[in-house]
Amino acid sequence: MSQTTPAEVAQFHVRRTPLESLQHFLHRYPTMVPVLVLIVSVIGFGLVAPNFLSPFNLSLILQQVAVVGTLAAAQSLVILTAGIDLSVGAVMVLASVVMGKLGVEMGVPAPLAILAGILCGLAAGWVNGMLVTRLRLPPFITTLGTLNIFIALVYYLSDRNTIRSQDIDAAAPLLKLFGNKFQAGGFVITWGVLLMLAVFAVLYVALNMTAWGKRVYAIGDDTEAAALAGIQVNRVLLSVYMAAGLICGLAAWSAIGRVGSVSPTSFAESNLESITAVVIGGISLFGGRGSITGPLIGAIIVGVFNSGLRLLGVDVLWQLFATGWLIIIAVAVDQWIRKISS
Amino acid sequence: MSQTTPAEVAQFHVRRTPLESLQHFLHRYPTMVPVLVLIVSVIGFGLVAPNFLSPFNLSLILQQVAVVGTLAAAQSLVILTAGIDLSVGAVMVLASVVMGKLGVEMGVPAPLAILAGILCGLAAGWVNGMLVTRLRLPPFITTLGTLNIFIALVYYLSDRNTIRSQDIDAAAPLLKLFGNKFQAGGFVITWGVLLMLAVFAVLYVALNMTAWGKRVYAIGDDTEAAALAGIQVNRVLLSVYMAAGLICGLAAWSAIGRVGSVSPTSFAESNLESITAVVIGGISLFGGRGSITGPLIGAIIVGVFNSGLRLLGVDVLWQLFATGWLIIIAVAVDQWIRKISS
Amino acid sequence: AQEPVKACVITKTDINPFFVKVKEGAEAKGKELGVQVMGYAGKIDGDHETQQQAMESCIAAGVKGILLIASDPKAIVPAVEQAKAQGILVIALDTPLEPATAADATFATDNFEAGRLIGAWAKGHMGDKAADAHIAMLNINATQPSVDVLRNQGFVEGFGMDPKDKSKYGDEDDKRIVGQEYTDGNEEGGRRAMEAMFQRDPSINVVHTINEPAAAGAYEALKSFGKEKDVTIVSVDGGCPGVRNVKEGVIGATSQQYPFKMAEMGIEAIAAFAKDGTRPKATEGLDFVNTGVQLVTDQPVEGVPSITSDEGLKLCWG
Amino acid sequence: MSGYVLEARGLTKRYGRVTAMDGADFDLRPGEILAVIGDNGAGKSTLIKALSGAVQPDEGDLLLDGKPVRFASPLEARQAGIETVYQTLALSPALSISDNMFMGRELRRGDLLGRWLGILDRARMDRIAREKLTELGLMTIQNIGQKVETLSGGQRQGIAVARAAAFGSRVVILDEPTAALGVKESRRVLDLILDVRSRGLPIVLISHNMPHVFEIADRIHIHRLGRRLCVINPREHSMSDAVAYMTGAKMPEGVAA
Amino acid sequence: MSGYVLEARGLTKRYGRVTAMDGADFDLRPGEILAVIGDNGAGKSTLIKALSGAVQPDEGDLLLDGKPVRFASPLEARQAGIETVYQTLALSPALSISDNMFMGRELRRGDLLGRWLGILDRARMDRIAREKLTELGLMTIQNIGQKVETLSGGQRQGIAVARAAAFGSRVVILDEPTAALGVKESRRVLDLILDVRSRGLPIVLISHNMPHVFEIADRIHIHRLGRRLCVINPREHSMSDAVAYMTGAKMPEGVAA
Ligand SMILES: Nc1ncnc2c1ncn2[C@@H]1O[C@H](COP(=O)(O)OP(=O)(O)OP(=O)(O)O)[C@@H](O)[C@H]1O
Ligand SMILES: Nc1ncnc2c1ncn2[C@@H]1O[C@H](COP(=O)(O)OP(=O)(O)OP(=O)(O)O)[C@@H](O)[C@H]1O
Ligand SMILES: [Mg+2]
Ligand SMILES: [Mg+2]
Repeated sequence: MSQTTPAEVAQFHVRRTPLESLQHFLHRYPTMVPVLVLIVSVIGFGLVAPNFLSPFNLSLILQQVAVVGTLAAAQSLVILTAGIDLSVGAVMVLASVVMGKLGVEMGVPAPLAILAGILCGLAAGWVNGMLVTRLRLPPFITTLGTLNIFIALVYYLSDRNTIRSQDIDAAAPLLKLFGNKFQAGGFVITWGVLLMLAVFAVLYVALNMTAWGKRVYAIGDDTEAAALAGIQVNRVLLSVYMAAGLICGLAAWSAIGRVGSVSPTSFAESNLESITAVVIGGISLFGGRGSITGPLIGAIIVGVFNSGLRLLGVDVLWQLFATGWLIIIAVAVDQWIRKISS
Repeated sequence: MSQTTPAEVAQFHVRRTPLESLQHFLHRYPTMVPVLVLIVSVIGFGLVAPNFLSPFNLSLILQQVAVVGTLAAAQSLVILTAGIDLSVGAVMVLASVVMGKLGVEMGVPAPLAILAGILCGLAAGWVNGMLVTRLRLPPFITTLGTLNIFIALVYYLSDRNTIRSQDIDAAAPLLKLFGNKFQAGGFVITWGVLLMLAVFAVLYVALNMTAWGKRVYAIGDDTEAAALAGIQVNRVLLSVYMAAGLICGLAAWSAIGRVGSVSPTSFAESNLESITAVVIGGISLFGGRGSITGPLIGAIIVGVFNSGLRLLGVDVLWQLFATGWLIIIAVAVDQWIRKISS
Repeated sequence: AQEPVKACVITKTDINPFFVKVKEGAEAKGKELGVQVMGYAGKIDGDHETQQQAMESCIAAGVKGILLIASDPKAIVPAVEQAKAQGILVIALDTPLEPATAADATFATDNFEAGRLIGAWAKGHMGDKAADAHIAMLNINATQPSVDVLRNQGFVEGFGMDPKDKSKYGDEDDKRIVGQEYTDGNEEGGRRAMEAMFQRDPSINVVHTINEPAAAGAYEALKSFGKEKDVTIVSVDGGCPGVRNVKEGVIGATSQQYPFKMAEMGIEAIAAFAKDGTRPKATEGLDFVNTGVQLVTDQPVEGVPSITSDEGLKLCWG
Repeated sequence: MSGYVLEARGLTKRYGRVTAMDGADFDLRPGEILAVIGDNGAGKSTLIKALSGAVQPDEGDLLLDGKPVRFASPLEARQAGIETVYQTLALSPALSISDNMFMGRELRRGDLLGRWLGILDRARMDRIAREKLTELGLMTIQNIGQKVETLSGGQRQGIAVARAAAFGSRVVILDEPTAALGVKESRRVLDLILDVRSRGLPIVLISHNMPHVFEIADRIHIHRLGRRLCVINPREHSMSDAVAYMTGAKMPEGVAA
Repeated sequence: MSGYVLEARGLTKRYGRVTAMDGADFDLRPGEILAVIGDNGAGKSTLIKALSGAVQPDEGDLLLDGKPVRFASPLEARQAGIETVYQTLALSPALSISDNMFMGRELRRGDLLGRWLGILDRARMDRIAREKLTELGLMTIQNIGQKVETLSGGQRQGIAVARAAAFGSRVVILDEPTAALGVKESRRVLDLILDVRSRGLPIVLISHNMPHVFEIADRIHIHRLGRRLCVINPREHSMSDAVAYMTGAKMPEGVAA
């Protein structure tokens, strides 16, 4: 009744500066924010960093981003339900250690070893989900706890030993499947990159076109309302944590391909990196808001920054500095866009 | 009108198992939960770990806990406003590096150097607070960003060098003030322990007996309602982050006393440890609920576990494992107690 | 060919002074020889992924050679091979890769020897009392990197105990070893670990520490117990603060390593390689180029070669 | 057979020291409009939550068509055909109107995509949602894809009522459905309630609005101090009687039916 | 001097594509009860938020006692003596009743502890809070230290109204204060409003309850499509007139004052 002034009319009598026009455009298409940040940073680094725009380097960025990007997909699911999963990195390393232990050290056939690793990810997700839904522990605390537990298991199972690339090649080369590459016009794409894209594509369909997706958003938005509206909150939440665990299991397979070996010390920082990708991608930490395409772009943005700064030969100190500001600025831009509606 | 059945009456016609009685007791006095966990774990370790109950060991636990406990006080303030501060550890290290750099390397009089370090903590808190209130960035993201920035500054200022204990003794022994100890009937107490207790005492008064404290709770509880009720949310929030920064500055002074030197690499894990202490202490991560006495007890509980497990000679792996379960169980107990009211 | 020769130096972290000195040494030598040096580091100890990314960026930047202190000497091998396939000279510094032949050359401190030296010194220093020594082993962290294992096992052997499986510690059954603790290689961790050790056995009289910051922390703990006079601390590194601690009696003896030299040799090798393709050769009897290690102590022990702290101070870094 | 659609005996619910329900009885006849009135804090909302599965009573029994039931969640009550509009509405602000209407009972496409992958039939859901809202006449909304958070309080209430009316098959429960509504909208909701009754469905209506209650209720359940005080016939008692019973100023003569 | 206590001219507020206020005027005379009525979504709450500093209008002016003002926050409006009960109540659930009553204007102790350290005078705050609530007669609460989250919707409303009535010095604004209240409590709130007026304070009352509005309002501001349609005198127009204007079924003859 009060929407008698549609935007079309409003645009005639409200003068806008170009900046305001941009703000309104982005407000209407919020998923374009990370895309824009990505474009600006690629162009920026292209101008100043030598070799940055070479197909080789660009495909390298995608390869470098593949594992953390896949983890960011898992993290996004949990964050959409207003949770947070501090354990994604630990679950991934645990799953990859299981794959290596079984497939290389114990001589289990590779497909079985991989399956066991992925199931291990699923089981870890199940544990997180049960703690969150049955004991009603806040996800932050639950996963802070299981993070410690899963790392302990990694140490226990791996005996702190890396399984060497050559040994994997000899015993179970299938573990390195996602490290395989193919050429596409100067670009070198690994299967791990395709896995990441596939995971995001599946999540896109599941979140936007199925009842499950609607329920995930509804729970993140207002859990109590969702429960009163007849959604089985606990079941959906459990499925979300299990899906996240499953994706971590897939990421583990991809990580073996990426690193070439099974390394219990790799990806120690990947948990914070996945969160960074998600927030730069415009998904709200309060749940229920944001598109799943965002974290994919967010992960690539982080990759672009790291690569660009490295090519510029900037000291690690300033890389840290830049990452800090990137996080703050990306989210500040997001807030600035939302401003017109508050 | 409907409270026509006060608890006194209810207790006559409702039979309770001892467990239910305990649940009701703790529900009425929720601050007793961490105290109970503490008592149980002290008794438990006392039974199995040799020397655990010696005054020497008990005072050692307090000494070990003093720095993280002080940080937990800062963290609690922020968490009470429904925020989180991932940068407390980095701010503390930054402040201690400033103290050392000025007081030892540049020959500034010790009191001035210490003041500068504390002001540096305050300034870091101000930066966090401004980003949270002016740019309206979620605290998690803000402090994830500034965490990187502050660490970069630590690298920059310290040049990655430790300042030695002997050099401090020569140039500015005041920096090590909080490492001094005194005896009290077999117990050895450092000034750092007293500082921690003093910080908690001041916060107790400020949070429970002043308008500022009421406002902190109100904002954490429901920010929008607090704003509509006329609270200057931004001003209070800024003051909270600044107070947290100030406490980190004090913790920095205490840390120099504890470690004996100014070490840019120490306390890397102290941020997660402070959060662990806060949640074990029963402060809700959603803000507005919990008593400031909790995190003090929470920090001591973690210290008791670490000390007890070490005395038992358990592998670090199992210490991680135990810490994980401790977090989950402590918060699960908390939830179980709250259960009767939902 | 007007492009300057480019080289990368990749270290474990950017906070440990040892790694910083490697980088500075490389940069200084690079300036001298006209090699442009770019420095990278992992974010925390054990951060393999960032190192792998740095390797790739170095390839993308078209460098001639890479100096690498590997966080995970096994896991980095595929990335090293990728670089070698692009005609890049890869030199492992400080930590040999596994297998060591994966790198074109290795310039390293012999960490086992470093450990052995301080072990032998401690044994000699104690004399007869060595038979009933109470030894605390303060290591780095639960991931047990190879440097940590080598120094630990070297110490064990040097002290005349049986290290059993040399690829890990904690499997020794010599009663003189009270236990193993982790320090994270910093002062706070050193103090905490020492406090725990002391409670397990208040008669500890020898402390092996992974590095000098951990040693300084352990000393603080002992001082607070009033035991600093009764206990001998040994360590590895040879940084200037550590050597000064030797001079002042905080640390009994430390094995000094030479990051500057390591880095300079590395850059020299890359410059030579860029000029005419010559590759460096390993030290006789070792599968790596030993950059040397010397024991620094002011209480020399017969049969264990050492230099004084004053000499050490002239050679120290950081 | 008791002849009641929904029946409750001796429901009790305690919250720590507060007893929100204290042996409350309740019954609903087929096809009737039963109003529930009572003071603030009398426990009406708690009673309704117990009937609709949102709260599990500590004691007491629930009977649906004479058979004992137990609802562990709102979903179970809904599956039994009991549809509820809560005082808090239970809408998800960031989702669209149509998404909210079909929350928890989304329609899938009839083809393989729908059957195998669970792909939703958005077009059909949008169409039905628009029909239902237009039918209700409550809507001044052009865009069914609009987010609920952009609607006014009254508009939101309209969505919630429309949802319950559209999907209720056994009982429809409304907790103060007109509290936030304007005159015209309130009128439409009352008409809608009568409309639902004419379809043979019984309705439970909680309201503080006496004129509304006396206009449409067949029976009035008066709640006081956590339990049912009496049930009166609006044609035999005046509004002021009802208010006097509610507030305890007067005691009803007859015993509760 | 316009003779108005509070005046607004051409207030406009846009939310993205939605225009919630579209050149709204408003005025309030000293000592009067002004009712604001209008359809759901007409923009009443937005108007009230603009008057009380909770929303900053995009365009338009605000005058207090004839002088232009601008409220950047609810606090500034409160400091100017404008006290508001919002539809959402603005209470902090985890704090006690007394804490909520004094939120943002806590009383300090008179002694040194109070003056130097800002220590609160809890006893005095509790006493005053209890007085105010008893005065209001709304309270069935024994314990002033009870947390607000344990109160029923109606009880909470009572607290919010009592707070505004106790502290308002220039204008009291009430957004649907009786929506969630029972008959008895509604009656008390209406009495309270009359009581406040008798103290000389003007009141703005937003309500959908026509009988209440016609009973106590001195003038009725009718809001439609984001702006003031007209102001009518309840003694010169019938309820059905007012409803017809509100809904657009009929246009008022006279021009708005
Ligand atoms: N979750 C809860 N925790 C504690 N007490 C509660 C809770 N829910 C309700 N109560 C208490 O139970 C009593 C009944 O509340 P209820 O909401 O059922 O009343 P009501 O009759 O619906 O009131 P109103 O008309 O104001 O909505 C109140 O005193 C309230 O304080
Ligand atoms: N924060 C907001 N964002 C977007 N639209 C809003 C916002 N707040 C209000 N609106 C829109 O502004 C219009 C006016 O809303 P407002 O709440 O002022 O109406 P109202 O007259 O108070 O209605 P009711 O009687 O139902 O409370 C509505 O169409 C609403 O959808
Ligand atoms: Mg109610
Ligand atoms: Mg409104």
